[in-house]
Amino acid sequence: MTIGTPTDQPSRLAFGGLIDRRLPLRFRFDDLELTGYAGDTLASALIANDVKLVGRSFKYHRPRGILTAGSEEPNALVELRAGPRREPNTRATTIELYDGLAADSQNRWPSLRHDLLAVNQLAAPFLGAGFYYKTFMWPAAFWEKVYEPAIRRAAGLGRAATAADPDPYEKAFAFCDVLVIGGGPAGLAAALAAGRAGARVILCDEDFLAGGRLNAERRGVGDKPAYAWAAEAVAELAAMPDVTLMPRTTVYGVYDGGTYAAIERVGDHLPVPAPHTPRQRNWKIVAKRTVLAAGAIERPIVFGGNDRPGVMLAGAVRTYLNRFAAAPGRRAVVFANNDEAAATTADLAAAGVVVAAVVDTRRDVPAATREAAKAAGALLVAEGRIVEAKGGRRGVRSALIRNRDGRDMHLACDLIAVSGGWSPTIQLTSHLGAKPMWDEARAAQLPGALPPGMAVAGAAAGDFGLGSCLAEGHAAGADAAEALGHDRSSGAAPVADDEPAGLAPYWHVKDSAGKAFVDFQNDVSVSDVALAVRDGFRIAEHLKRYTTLGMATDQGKTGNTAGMAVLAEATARPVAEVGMTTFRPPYVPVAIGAFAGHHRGKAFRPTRLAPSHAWAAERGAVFVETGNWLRAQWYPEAGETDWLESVTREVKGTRERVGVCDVSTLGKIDVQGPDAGTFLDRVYANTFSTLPVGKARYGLMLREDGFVLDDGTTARLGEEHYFMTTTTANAVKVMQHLEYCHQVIWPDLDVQMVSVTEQWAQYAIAGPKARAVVAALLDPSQDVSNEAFPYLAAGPVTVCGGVAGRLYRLSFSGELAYEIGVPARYGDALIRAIMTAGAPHGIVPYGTEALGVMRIEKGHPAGNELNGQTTAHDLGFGKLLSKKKDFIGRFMAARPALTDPGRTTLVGVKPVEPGARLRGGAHFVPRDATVSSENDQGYLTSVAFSPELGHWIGLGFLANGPERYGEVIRAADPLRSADVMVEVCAPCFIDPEGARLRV
Amino acid sequence: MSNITPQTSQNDAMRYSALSILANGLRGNRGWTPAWREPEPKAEYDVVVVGAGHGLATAYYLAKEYGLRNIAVIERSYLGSGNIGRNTTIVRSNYLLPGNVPFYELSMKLWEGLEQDLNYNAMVSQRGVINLFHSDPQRDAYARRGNAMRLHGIDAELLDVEAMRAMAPMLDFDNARFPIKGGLLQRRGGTVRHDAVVWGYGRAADARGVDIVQNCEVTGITVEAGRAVGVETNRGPIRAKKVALAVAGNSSQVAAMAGLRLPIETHVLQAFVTEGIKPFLDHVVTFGAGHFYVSQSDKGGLVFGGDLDGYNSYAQRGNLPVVEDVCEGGMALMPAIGRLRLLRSWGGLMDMSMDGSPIIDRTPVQGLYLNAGWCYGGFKATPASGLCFAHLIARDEPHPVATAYRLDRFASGRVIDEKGMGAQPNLH
Amino acid sequence: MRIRCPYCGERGLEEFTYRGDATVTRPETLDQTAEAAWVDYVYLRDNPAGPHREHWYHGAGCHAWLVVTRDVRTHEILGVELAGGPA
Amino acid sequence: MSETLTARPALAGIALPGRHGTGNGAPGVTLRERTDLGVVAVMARKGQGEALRMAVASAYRATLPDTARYLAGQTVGFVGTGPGQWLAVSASLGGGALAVDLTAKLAGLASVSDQGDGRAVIRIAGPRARDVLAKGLPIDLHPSVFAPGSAATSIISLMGVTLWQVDETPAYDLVVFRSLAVSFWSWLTDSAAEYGYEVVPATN
Ligand SMILES: Cc1cc2nc3c(=O)[nH]c(=O)nc-3n(C[C@H](O)[C@H](O)[C@H](O)COP(=O)(O)OP(=O)(O)OC[C@H]3O[C@@H](n4cnc5c(N)ncnc54)[C@H](O)[C@@H]3O)c2cc1C
Ligand SMILES: NC(=O)c1ccc[n+]([C@@H]2O[C@H](COP(=O)([O-])OP(=O)(O)OC[C@H]3O[C@@H](n4cnc5c(N)ncnc54)[C@H](O)[C@@H]3O)[C@@H](O)[C@H]2O)c1
Ligand SMILES: Cc1cc2nc3c(=O)[nH]c(=O)nc-3n(C[C@H](O)[C@H](O)[C@H](O)COP(=O)(O)O)c2cc1C
Ligand SMILES: [Zn+2]
Repeated sequence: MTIGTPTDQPSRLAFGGLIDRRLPLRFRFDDLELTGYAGDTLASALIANDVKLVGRSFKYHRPRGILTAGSEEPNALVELRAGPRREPNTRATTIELYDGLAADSQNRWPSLRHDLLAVNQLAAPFLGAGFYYKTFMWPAAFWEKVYEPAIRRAAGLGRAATAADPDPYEKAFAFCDVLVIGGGPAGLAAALAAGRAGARVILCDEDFLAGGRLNAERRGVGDKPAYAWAAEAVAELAAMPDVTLMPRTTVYGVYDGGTYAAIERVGDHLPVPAPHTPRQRNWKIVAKRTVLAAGAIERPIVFGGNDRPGVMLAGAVRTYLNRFAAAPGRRAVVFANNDEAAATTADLAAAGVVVAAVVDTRRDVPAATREAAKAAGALLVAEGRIVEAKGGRRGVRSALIRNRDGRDMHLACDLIAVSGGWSPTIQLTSHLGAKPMWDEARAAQLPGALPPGMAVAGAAAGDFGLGSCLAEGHAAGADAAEALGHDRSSGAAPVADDEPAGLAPYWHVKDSAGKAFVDFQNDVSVSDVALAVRDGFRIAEHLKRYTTLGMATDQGKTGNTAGMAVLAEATARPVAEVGMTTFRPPYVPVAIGAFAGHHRGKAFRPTRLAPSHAWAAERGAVFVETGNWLRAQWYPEAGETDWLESVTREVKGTRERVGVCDVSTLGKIDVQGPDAGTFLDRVYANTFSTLPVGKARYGLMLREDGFVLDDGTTARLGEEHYFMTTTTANAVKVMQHLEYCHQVIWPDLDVQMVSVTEQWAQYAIAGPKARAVVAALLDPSQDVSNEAFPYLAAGPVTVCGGVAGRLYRLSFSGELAYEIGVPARYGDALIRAIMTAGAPHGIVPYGTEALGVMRIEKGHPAGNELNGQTTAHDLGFGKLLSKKKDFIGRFMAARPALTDPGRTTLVGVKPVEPGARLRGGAHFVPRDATVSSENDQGYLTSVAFSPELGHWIGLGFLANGPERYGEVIRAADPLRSADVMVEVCAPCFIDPEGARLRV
Repeated sequence: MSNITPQTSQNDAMRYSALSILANGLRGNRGWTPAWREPEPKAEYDVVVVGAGHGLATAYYLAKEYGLRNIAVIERSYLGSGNIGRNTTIVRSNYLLPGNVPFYELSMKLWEGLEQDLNYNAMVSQRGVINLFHSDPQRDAYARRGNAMRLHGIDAELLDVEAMRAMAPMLDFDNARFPIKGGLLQRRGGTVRHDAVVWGYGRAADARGVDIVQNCEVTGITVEAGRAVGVETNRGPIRAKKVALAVAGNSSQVAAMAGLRLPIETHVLQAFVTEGIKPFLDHVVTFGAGHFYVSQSDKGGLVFGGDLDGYNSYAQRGNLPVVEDVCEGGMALMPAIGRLRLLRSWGGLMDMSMDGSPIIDRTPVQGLYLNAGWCYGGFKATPASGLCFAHLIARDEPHPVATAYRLDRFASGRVIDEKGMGAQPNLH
Repeated sequence: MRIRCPYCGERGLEEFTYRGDATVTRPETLDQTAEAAWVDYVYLRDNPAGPHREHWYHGAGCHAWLVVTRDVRTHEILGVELAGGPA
Repeated sequence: MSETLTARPALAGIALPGRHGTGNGAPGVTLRERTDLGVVAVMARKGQGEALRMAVASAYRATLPDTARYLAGQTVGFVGTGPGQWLAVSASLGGGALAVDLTAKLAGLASVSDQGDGRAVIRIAGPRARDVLAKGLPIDLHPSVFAPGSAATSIISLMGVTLWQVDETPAYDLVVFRSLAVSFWSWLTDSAAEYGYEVVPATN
């Protein structure tokens, strides 16, 4: 093969590879306009175009090239796309090329080639591990103002977008018998075996092309080229009805109960996602069995200048040559401690790349390597090492090689293909907490205890031969299917030879010249490890944190093993004893948008719409979020400019004539059964079993610790039927609490309960004209006179021509008031009917603000007062606590601390200056005392402008409150510089006798 | 504590400074010595502090402020392996209730002088902590809190939505399900580099003669005649005149060794970091309509977290529902982070107390002291917790700012329940 | 985490709400002598590091309160029953 | 007032009939609001399980399922929603009629509570119905585990749902809370758009 026929892709091989030369794709990298082919990644296309410098490192801004061909890439990170779609830190090695792709280099200024911060390299001796912990302490104020901003600007790699991500994301669930993670030889064999046995199989591979190393090596399976066998296996799997192939899908996390998280890149290979499809889909896969066949990640040998562009992992070199038909160099040196050297040399030579030398760290270089070197015309350096990769910004220009006698030779080259062996991809085996185990023979961490249901096969299990990967994968797939009750009729395992995989551990070249990097992205060098050890950071986890080894976007996939080995050496311990830092999800970084899925923007949380919503929207109501509900806050009328104006009008209209408010959002619970009364007696502090049918009563619920949980009115609709209401905010909590009380504490009670919040559209009709309006709505011959239907009456009615509804004579506003309920489907019609019936009486609709004003005027506690910190005593409800029966919270509520008269209790306040405005959250301080914590005697919870009184009023909690009516105190509000002198009074401001309710 | 002044570490040779870095750098960085020793545990100490989080600060102040000399900190794993090394680094004193406010403010003040005190750059970054509110009642609740702070002489500002927009333009002001209406800002709040706090206290305590014993697990508490006289460990017994527990997440387990039952459950809290990016967010921001809070680390990652997983756990890892919930909050707050990638997630064991507030107290066993129940908020407390616990141990009476953190408050009902959730630890 | 609800079958964590220790029982007496028992019930927990009997609510499913036995070190579920016993 | 109130479907003005989403050929699913169904919660009284079962059998020729299943009767079907709890559903007894009927026939044996207005029912049918639901429903709908008659109560996109499979099309009836119907619809149509969907006018 020859390099470089198409002039625009000088390093593209003329033949071969799994790219489609008929489909050229244009793309841009910085200021270079380039062409690649379908089937390329950005990395392979850059290689084909001879682009070597692709990024800058984190700390020293050193020039970096492409190291790998997979998601483990630490160096070749780019900003992909632009504007709100800009994706920083995207690995060029995983970006599927598409027409029009645009990528920019990052972490450099002003340009990739001329990066001024590269001067950091000069200061490297002073910027070693943990240097910032030792300095920048003086003067103290300089940290935020000077040092920190400088450090932050220099660090941080790419730039995030600044506008909302325009692409959609989805979440999805999947279930299977056998989940196969990885579609290399082991995974394909596993999926085939399980699928043929009839199991439901999901096969995920993060690559867009299944096959793993089969696509990267010139090998065979059976009588076919390996890549062709892979394609056939995929075709066979695709034809099985219960097998799901998920390409472009990385399994990134293992969670409890056989739950696997996987990210599918649905539209990332397109300029923008197709219409109606997400950019990415975040899968939760529940699997009965799992076969982890994630392969292995090659690791470099650490030597001087090993981070220069042009130093590439040998396996990646073969991937670029064989799969992408792109030559990463013209003149190569191969450097390895294992048998990979042979195939790498042979593949390079076959592609027309000159192999200047094969440097093998081992004393006994096996025949295969010798022969490959010989065939390639390469110098073989046994027991040799590369002491330094020399070169410049644009990459390696030569290798300084030292042989076993210490003699140096300088060989020109633009590519160093390096292999330090392989680390099985075992991250997922550790996500539930198991520690990996060091295997001396393979010089690698192998899986320790496995997550329940998981088996590991192929290179991930430390079996590096192709033949055994296939066999093991097949067996794992068949075993999994069999364990789930399928018969083992999986056919024969595919066969192939095991390639030689001999290795002698060799981690770093001790006599390296120049900086030798262990962690490329975070610029952690061997000398940093040494310094950390000197500073006392000898435990693996300490080394990691002190040097940031393995903390970069690649999480140490290529560097960690060598890092641990270097640490072991520096502390004279075996690698096994040093151990390994903890693997944590996600296996590859995952877009935050994908975790959010549909739940963003307005869909962040579902919105609950009240029955009158459409009508209120038509009227131009202003809505407010109350929990997940959207409620009308007020209904502005033409000419009104200020919310207070609208609200005041609504309150006045209600108090003077009549108003209507949608109160359907209150929690409503049907409590039924022979023991319903007994049950309510136990969950409410006051008594309900004595409530007559056709009546309602205010009820107070405590938590078992004696503090107030919730309040509401409960009506008795029948001997065995109560209708409970809760506050809007606590509806779900109360339902859960009741079910707990019933099922756990008193299972012997014959009581049933169900939420009917949604069933009933309920409107409060309040004001002196309320009766007339209600009477007009009810079908004839239903008497709503005060005598027939007095305050707190409750019962069924028929409304507007036969609709079965309910009527309650309840009042939150303090006026003559009713709540009328109809089945929710009639809610829209009923509000319109109420408006029509009320028109002659001047009815006004009122929203939550006016509702709030009126309840404050009446001194009714609501959310701000029922804040979970208050007791019945604080609210003035001490009398409600029944002494005759046990109820939830009774015992603990009686503790002295909860009834201490010194506690703050509910009071009303009004400003001494009638024009003064009150603000919630002010604290009460005695009139002439200094505003300080020693004098803090309580706080203002709720405030309102009372149209009837013509001034602001407030509710609050004040120490010894009831004894202090008439006293003037300060509502101190230093936060808003708005102290107000207020007079303490009873919390009920209007009609304290309740005369209006009872008319 | 007013008399905390910068103090030269005993080990002057190893004083850290720009100069020492320069000098060492020129000499090939060969002159550095370990930040702390690795001593074998002695047979007996005056005080054995168990747990190397708050325990390190406790030992440091015992030595520095209370003049004790014969102290060990016993840690079952590596220094900083507990929550002190896995939290989201937020420090603030924007508390509401009188039991808490002065304590956390003392801590804030100690942070402000910490680096000079310890001669260690812990990157105390007072970049401002903002709690967003999204409704009028929430605004009132924050106003109540802000005023409580101001009454205690603590800085607090109530920002309206325009001020918020100016400070943090990347937040969603235009298409939010729960619109941002403003925020409570404490400018002195911010972040402190978690690991540096461990190492700084460790180094400074060591310099004052404290023995720091790593990889040493306490397996029993020796009680003789109703008095704690030492601990059993996997490296043998250690006698002690006083035993002090600061073993967050394991408090129930270790206290049970002395027959005690605590008002505590152990829960998991997860945290997350994204890939590094250029400066994006200058403050610490807490979303008020969901569980999400975030800051940007000096390395560039957005460090964020949210709610507890919600079930008892000693597994130090969590599950997906919370990851999703937190990221939903993140997207709701900052829709530009959709394409930023979550790099790593982890968990810590939260010592969740029944009212969400800590315990620093003597126990019914004489000579046994307890520091526990820090929930998800004890990192910011590290200096004050150490100081107050040291005070309690040395003087046998509570430090004046920590008098509310008593064990008997649960029985009496004088709970310190900032959230009003009652005796339900996973809701605090 | 997946909990096998006796009624609904195996379901994911997102359907459940946690409450806590299921071994505590509500004292039957309101007598002042029972104070310690009440404090125990409301506030004190064994908080074991191992198998834990605990209450979960299948709020997004059948609304049953469950007693789940779970190893809190590994999250392995050892057993699930309806708290109220068979209906 | 004597003019009767007109019922408003939960998705009035929201579910717009027609072909939406990807493509214009045969839709991946069809969606339809079912406004014809009576839906009533039935909860057994303590110790009355057997008697209730018999009463249901004689009144409705229906069997009360012990598990989460939908079992059709002559005019009324029952869906198991929890221990001792069912939703009775009926296409012929709409409005409040079903609740009235059940209350009368099951007196003393069960507590009955109308839910017909509290819920919106949506029928999803078509070859991609499973794929659409997989985007939110954490339940395995593979035909080997979930078949016609299978039912479940679960959560979709943070919203509670009870569903059962109607036939092998496959078609499913989804019962959601009325106040959430619009949010649910937004999730549903977002999820279905990829496969193309057709909204069929509400049945009544
Ligand atoms: C994800 C996360 C985010 C957080 N975010 C914040 C935040 O932003 N701000 C904030 O203020 N707080 C935060 N916190 C809380 C804070 O980290 C903790 O409250 C605080 O660190 C607790 O300190 P500690 O010393 O009590 O515990 P730890 O630091 O956990 O120390 C306890 C030590 O005791 C050791 N130990 C336990 N048992 C034994 C034994 N038997 N023998 C010997 N040693 C033992 C442990 O190994 C551990 O090292 C967060 C916590 C987490 C997990
Ligand atoms: N000679 C040697 O020393 C040596 C060493 C290692 C590997 N190999 C060769 O490599 C091959 C190993 O086969 P294999 O099947 O074990 O591995 P493989 O590397 O061929 O395939 C692994 C596949 O898993 C995918 N993957 C990894 N993590 C994933 C995740 N979390 N989610 C989804 N997909 C993921 C990868 O994209 C890849 O396609 C064999 O051909 C073997 O001969 C040889
Ligand atoms: C404030 C903070 C920032 C972190 N930043 C990173 C980071 O940039 N990269 C990384 O890999 N981990 C980061 N981590 C997570 C740690 O790697 C580690 O997961 C965490 O300290 C818990 O320890 P463990 O995972 O070893 O149990 C960070 C942790 C914290 C507390
Ligand atoms: Zn269930």
